[in-house]
Amino acid sequence: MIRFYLLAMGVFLTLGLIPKSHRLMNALAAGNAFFHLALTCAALLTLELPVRYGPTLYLDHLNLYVELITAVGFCAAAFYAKGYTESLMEAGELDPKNLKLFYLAFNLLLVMATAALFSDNLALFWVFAELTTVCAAVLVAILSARENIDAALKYVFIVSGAMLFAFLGLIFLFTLSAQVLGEGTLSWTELMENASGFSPALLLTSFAFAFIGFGAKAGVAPFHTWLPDAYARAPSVSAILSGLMQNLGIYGILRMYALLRVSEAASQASFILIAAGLFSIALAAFSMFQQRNLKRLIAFSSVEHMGLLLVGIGVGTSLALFWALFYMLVHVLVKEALLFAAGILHRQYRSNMREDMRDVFKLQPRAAWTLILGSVAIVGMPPFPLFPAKFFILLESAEISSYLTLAVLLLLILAAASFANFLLKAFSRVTAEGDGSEGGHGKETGYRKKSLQDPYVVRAGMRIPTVFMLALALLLGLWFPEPLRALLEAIVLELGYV
Amino acid sequence: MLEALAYGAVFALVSGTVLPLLYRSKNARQASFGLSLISSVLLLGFAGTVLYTGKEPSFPAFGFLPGLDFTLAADRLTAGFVLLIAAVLPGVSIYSLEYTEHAKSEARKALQAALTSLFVLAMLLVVLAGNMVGFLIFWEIMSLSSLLLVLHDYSSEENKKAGFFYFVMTNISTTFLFLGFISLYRLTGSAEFGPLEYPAGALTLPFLCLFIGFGVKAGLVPFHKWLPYAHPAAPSNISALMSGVMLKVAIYGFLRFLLAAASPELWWGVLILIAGSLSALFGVIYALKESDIKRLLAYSSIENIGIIFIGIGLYVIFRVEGLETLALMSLAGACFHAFNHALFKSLLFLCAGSVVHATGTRNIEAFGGLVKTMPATSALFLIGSVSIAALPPANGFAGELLLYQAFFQASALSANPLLTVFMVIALSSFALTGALAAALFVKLFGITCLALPRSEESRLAEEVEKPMLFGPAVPAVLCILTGIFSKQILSLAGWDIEFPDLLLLGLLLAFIYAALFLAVRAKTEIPDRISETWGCGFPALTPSTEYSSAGFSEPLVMIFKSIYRTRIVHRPEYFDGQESLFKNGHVEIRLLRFFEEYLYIPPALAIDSLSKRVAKLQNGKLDSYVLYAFLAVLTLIIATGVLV
Amino acid sequence: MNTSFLLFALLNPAFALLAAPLYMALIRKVKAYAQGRKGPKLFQVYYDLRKLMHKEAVYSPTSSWVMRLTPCLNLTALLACSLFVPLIFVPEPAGGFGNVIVFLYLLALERFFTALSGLDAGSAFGGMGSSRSMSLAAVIEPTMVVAFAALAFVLKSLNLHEMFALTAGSLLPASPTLVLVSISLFIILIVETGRLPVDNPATHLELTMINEAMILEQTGKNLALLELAHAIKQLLLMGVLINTILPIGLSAEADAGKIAVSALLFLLKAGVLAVVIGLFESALAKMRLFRLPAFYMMAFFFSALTILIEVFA
Amino acid sequence: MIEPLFLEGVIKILFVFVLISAALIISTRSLASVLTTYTVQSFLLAAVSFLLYLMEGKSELLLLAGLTLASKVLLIPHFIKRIEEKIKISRDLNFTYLEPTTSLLLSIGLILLSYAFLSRVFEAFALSKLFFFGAVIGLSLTLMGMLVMFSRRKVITKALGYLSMENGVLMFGIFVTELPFILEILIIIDLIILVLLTSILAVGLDSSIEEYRKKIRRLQVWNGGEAL
Repeated sequence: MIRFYLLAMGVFLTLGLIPKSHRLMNALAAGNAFFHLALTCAALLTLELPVRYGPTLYLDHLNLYVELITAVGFCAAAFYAKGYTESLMEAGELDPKNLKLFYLAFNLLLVMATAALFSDNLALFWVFAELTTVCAAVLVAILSARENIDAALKYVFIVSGAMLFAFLGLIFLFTLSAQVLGEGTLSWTELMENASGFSPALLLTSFAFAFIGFGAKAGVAPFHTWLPDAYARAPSVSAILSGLMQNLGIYGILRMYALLRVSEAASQASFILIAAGLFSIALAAFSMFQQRNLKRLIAFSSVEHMGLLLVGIGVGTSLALFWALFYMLVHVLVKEALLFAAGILHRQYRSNMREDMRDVFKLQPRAAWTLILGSVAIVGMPPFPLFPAKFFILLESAEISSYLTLAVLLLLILAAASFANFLLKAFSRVTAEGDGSEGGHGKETGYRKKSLQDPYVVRAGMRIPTVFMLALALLLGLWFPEPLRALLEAIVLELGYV
Repeated sequence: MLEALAYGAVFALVSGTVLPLLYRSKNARQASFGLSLISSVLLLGFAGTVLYTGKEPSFPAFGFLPGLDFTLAADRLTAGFVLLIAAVLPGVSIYSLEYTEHAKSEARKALQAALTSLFVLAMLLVVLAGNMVGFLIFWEIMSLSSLLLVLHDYSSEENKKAGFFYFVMTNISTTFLFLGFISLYRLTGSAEFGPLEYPAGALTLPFLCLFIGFGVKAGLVPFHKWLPYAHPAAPSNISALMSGVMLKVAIYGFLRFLLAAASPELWWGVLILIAGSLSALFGVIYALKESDIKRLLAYSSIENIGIIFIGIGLYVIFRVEGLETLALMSLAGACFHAFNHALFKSLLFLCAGSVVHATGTRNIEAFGGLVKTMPATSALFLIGSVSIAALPPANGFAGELLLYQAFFQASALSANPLLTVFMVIALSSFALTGALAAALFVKLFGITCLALPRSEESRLAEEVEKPMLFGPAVPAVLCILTGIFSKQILSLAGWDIEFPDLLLLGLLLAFIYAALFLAVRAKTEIPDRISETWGCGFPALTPSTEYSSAGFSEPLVMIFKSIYRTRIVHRPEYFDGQESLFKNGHVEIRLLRFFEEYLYIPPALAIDSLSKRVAKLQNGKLDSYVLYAFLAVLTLIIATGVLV
Repeated sequence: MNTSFLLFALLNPAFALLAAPLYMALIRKVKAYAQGRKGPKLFQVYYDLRKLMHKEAVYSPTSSWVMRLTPCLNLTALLACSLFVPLIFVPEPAGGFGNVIVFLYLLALERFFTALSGLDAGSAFGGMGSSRSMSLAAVIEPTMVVAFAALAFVLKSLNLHEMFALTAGSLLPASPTLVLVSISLFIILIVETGRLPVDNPATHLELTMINEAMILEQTGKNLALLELAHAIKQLLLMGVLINTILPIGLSAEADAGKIAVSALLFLLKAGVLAVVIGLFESALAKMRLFRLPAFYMMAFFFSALTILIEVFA
Repeated sequence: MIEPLFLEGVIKILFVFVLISAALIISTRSLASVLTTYTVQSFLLAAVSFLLYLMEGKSELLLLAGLTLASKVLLIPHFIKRIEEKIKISRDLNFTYLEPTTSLLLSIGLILLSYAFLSRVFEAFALSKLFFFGAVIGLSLTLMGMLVMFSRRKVITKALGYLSMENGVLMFGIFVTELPFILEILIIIDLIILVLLTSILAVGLDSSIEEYRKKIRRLQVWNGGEAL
């Protein structure tokens, strides 16, 4: 079945190469994203899950949920992409010849991610995940400036290198299943059914190796290093898309952990996850503290959140898992809003550095407030929904140890302080009215006065998704939809948590 | 009916938040503050009824999060603190009608008005929240909205620092609340604030966490440093709310926990009492040396929070020792003082706001003579000063009187001699605090309002507009009324405590004063004369010969010189990196900021340098990144090998 | 409110008002004798007050209503205070009068406004006086509170009337420890009334002045009111000390004869105490301002010791 | 049928050669020789696979040998060779973190680690001593490939390091279990795409640096403040 899907999408993409106008290309990308979104929603609403089509295509709540998140992210990104790429082209940063490649990679990335999510086979998942890396790397390198290429290479080398270890893990798993079942398999479902019979030692080993690969994909420290560079160097859209791929890694880890949860190695796996999570949070928090680059700041915050997710998964209770899943969704919403706003500021100032930002409230008030509210959301303050998610994950983590909770909380203070520090310093620079001279900070940054005066005109296509994502996040914070709850509970049940 | 009052108040505040954001006009802002006024009336009705009848309203639960409903709840404790909000709110609202209009731009005016309503709303809902998660949510919104208000003038360097500091401290507070609530949740299995019938040992962790968490927010020494930074930065009406209400919300949270704990331990009380005494003492001692009017008031808030915590500490000690009457008296004292402090501190902050507005400076040394240029504000200021200096029959005295009574009767603790000795020490520090506070407010009022103006700004100061007078007049009247009717109020609130009738005393004082005044007047044969008095040989009295604020506190500074340690700071600059060619130098003698330099800055510096080191890891080189990955892989392999 | 208290409320303030200046004069007289002078007549104080009452009040143009408010307010506070300390007989307590904390804080009220009026005229002397007075008051406050707490502790009540009802009539202090408290009370008396070695009421020198500096700007009737208030304060504190250490003859009943005896006896005892104070003052030199805290510490020590002994023994 | 013991002996000899090739990749300075070494290594792998086929007679192994030969011995080296010609760099002289000698010593450590680790978790599952040893070689080859990735400067060398890692994975796969053949194909395709991508990017990065500088200046994205 996956083959059919790939075939169909292949045809679609080939067709997508025909149009010449940007509008049409963008519409196709948006259409593609909407198509996936609609399909996912339809599947969630109509199908009796889990469903299996053919030997490889497998739909259950978890992969549909992750697909839903991905598709939502892609939809918003597709909207945003038009204005953003146009502005890139106007500035001469993006070669119009590369536009086609951009949209090709854009669409392909979604297709690959979908294929990875819905394949029942771990190895297929692995392969498609690798291919998403390739597509995302192309997107990162699209400006073909040295920095972008550098960032793309880092992405490829680190993630793919780590993914090779994940493959080692898969080989172990295959051996295990061969030993128990007589014939090897890498199907999630079959593995889940038989995991209890597997040798805990080898299962743990395979988990550890798989964790290296999926962790790198998810941006878990110390495999996170590609992330800040990709975020800071790549255009915002690409950053968003590679950020979306982090969920793929988390998805893999979730599945692997679910396998282990029934075996005796569960506690060791938890230990690995929590240690890695804590390490990620700590590293990210400390890296954020003196961060002067907005996108790097956001990138490290992603690392931090991945760390928190790992803690949530590693705690291993159904409540923690429930909220960790919810966390994934909200994190994507808020992170996108932040990156969108950061992209707008980048267009305004042609820089991500906080020294270069001044008069933000005058030039880009909407983006500024989006960033402020987004930061409030991302540091886990109410009324945004990361707050209850954080609360319940930490609540469950206290079962492991109160010190763990305390450590996480203290590190989260640091992360929050970093955002506050950045925003305070970036947004408080005001040019005194009247004198346009080099008063105060103007001189040291060498920032030219001319472009300061005229605000960058934000296209509606860029503004709407920014506000929409934040508004959606806020809505989720105020009202928890019943279907979402049912969905998350179904996932928790499916993963074998009682 | 009761519920409708609460909902009405919440609704009014919500619309007060939304309105100025939707319509950027003066009318919208006025309407917003008008709505605050309305909500305060509704709350008054609500809290009064609950307090008087003891009837607890029942609010329906809203399905909010999976497995967690959102409810409001109110018992007498809640009602007491709702009453506090309702008492402070009218004055602040009226004051803000005019004060907010002084903000720099339309956008900021609108934002200030909206955030003020939001801030009040959040505080109200923290108090009314029926479970811990709701409490935390509104707690965070409260912190956030106040943070944005503190940052209203975000471009000034000082305010930025203040805002950042406030943000970090408030986060630390929330962190410990988180941990405290989480450990309670784990213990009880629910988010409710139910009775905690556990042995005290099980409650140690929650107690410590909540003590620190609420202590930070309330401004307890040594977590107090954010107050003197945040208050000067915040607009004065917000300072009034923050100091008057927000700190009390922290007290409320702490009391909620303590009252729920079925068996507190003695060391809890001792710890609280020690922290309270230290706060009170250090707060007032630092305030004496301060010359920034709002910072001085902030330190004074620390002192008063200390006094409230002394009351709470006494409550716990007496409760553990089984002295119910005394425990009740201490608790009543703490609550009553919290209420009173809300009134007089908001009064003082509002007056300070007027003074700062009229003179354009916060420096006390630049004031003087305001009693002539701003007579009404000065009169209100005097009422505030008298109240906070705990002079009878104003309300500040009533609260402290309860605590003194409890202290004096600590003889009943004779079973535990060491504890009694401890109480004596605490009592003397409490007394010292009270007297120092009186000295402090003699200084503040005397230097600010009396004698000759010490600066041109002060000489030219003009009385502020009407709303800025009527605003503080509300708490001023309440200060006197709650003082005089303290006995009646306490009995209305259901506390049956042996307490002198200040109404009688007040009437007596008024009577004697009137009689004396009339008698003297009748005897006066020669009318009063206004003339130069002997100026110690100086030809004319000039501001420079007047006693200054620093001069006034000098004797106390000498007496407490072990606390006011100074530090000499050298800041040399060199031409070269080897520091051999001296270029420029800066030497400064300043007060040793003990808590800052030994408690706050070292960890901050450590984090800073650590973060710099960590940031270097992300050096942009692929080689390093692969190396990290490689090392991580090796670690994981070894770890797995060990774990298996 | 009972008749006993009503009677007390009429008699006690009147007694205080009338008798207070006498002891100011007496102490002055004793000091004069000690210095080999004759000193003014005992009733000179009354004449002075009367003279002042008839004089006009002169205000500095700098001063404000605070200065005009203070004199009456101070006397009001002290007259109210006189309801708290039984001088001639101990009434049945009523309406919270006699509460020791209220008593202390009424004294604080008086101090607060005196200090403010000192600052009001803007002269350097007034500011200096206020500053010193408030500072020293702050330092003596713990001693005062602990001393009174010790009193309350030993006599098992918060109410001065109840306390002295316990001691009334006995020859000796109710408990030997009260002797220790008395030493503190004596020091408090010295400090609060601004006597040597703390303050020198007789001079107008910058080095020595505290209380006098604050009221330097006050004239005429206002000065008279303040002087009177000061005298009453001294008498009341003397009353507390006397009732503590030598309660003999103090009547606990509102009986005319007994009250008379009690009043006479009090006049006598107070006279003795005034002589002691005068001699004490004569024997000591003015202390440096910053050595005073050590002096106060002694009083604190005695009071704290009282409580310790009561607790441990 | 050839004597299995003899085959085992040959395979063991090949193991040694594989390790030597890995060591050469770590330490050789000339890009051309690194590429040759990689080709040889891949060939050795194909040979091992073929010998195993002779031993066990599973047709997948034969196919695998063929596939390896086609892709890794012919296609990829050819491609990289062209890239190398294009970027006109023939040497990769610089090492970061580790000099060749240290790297070699560390490699021995890695082999020991792999052995110790696998003996703890895997030995019981291996079919025979030979298979266990093959897995050890596979894992250490992977780790050594990673070592190349961070100790060599040029992107092309790094790519070869990655390829050598992949060889390790393949070897591991051969000896630990038999994967479905389709997977092997997919992985190789993935590998080829990755190599293509990185090489193209490497061209951008390693070659005409000056041109990029110009471009960057024009775009004003060069920011002095940012750590590169």
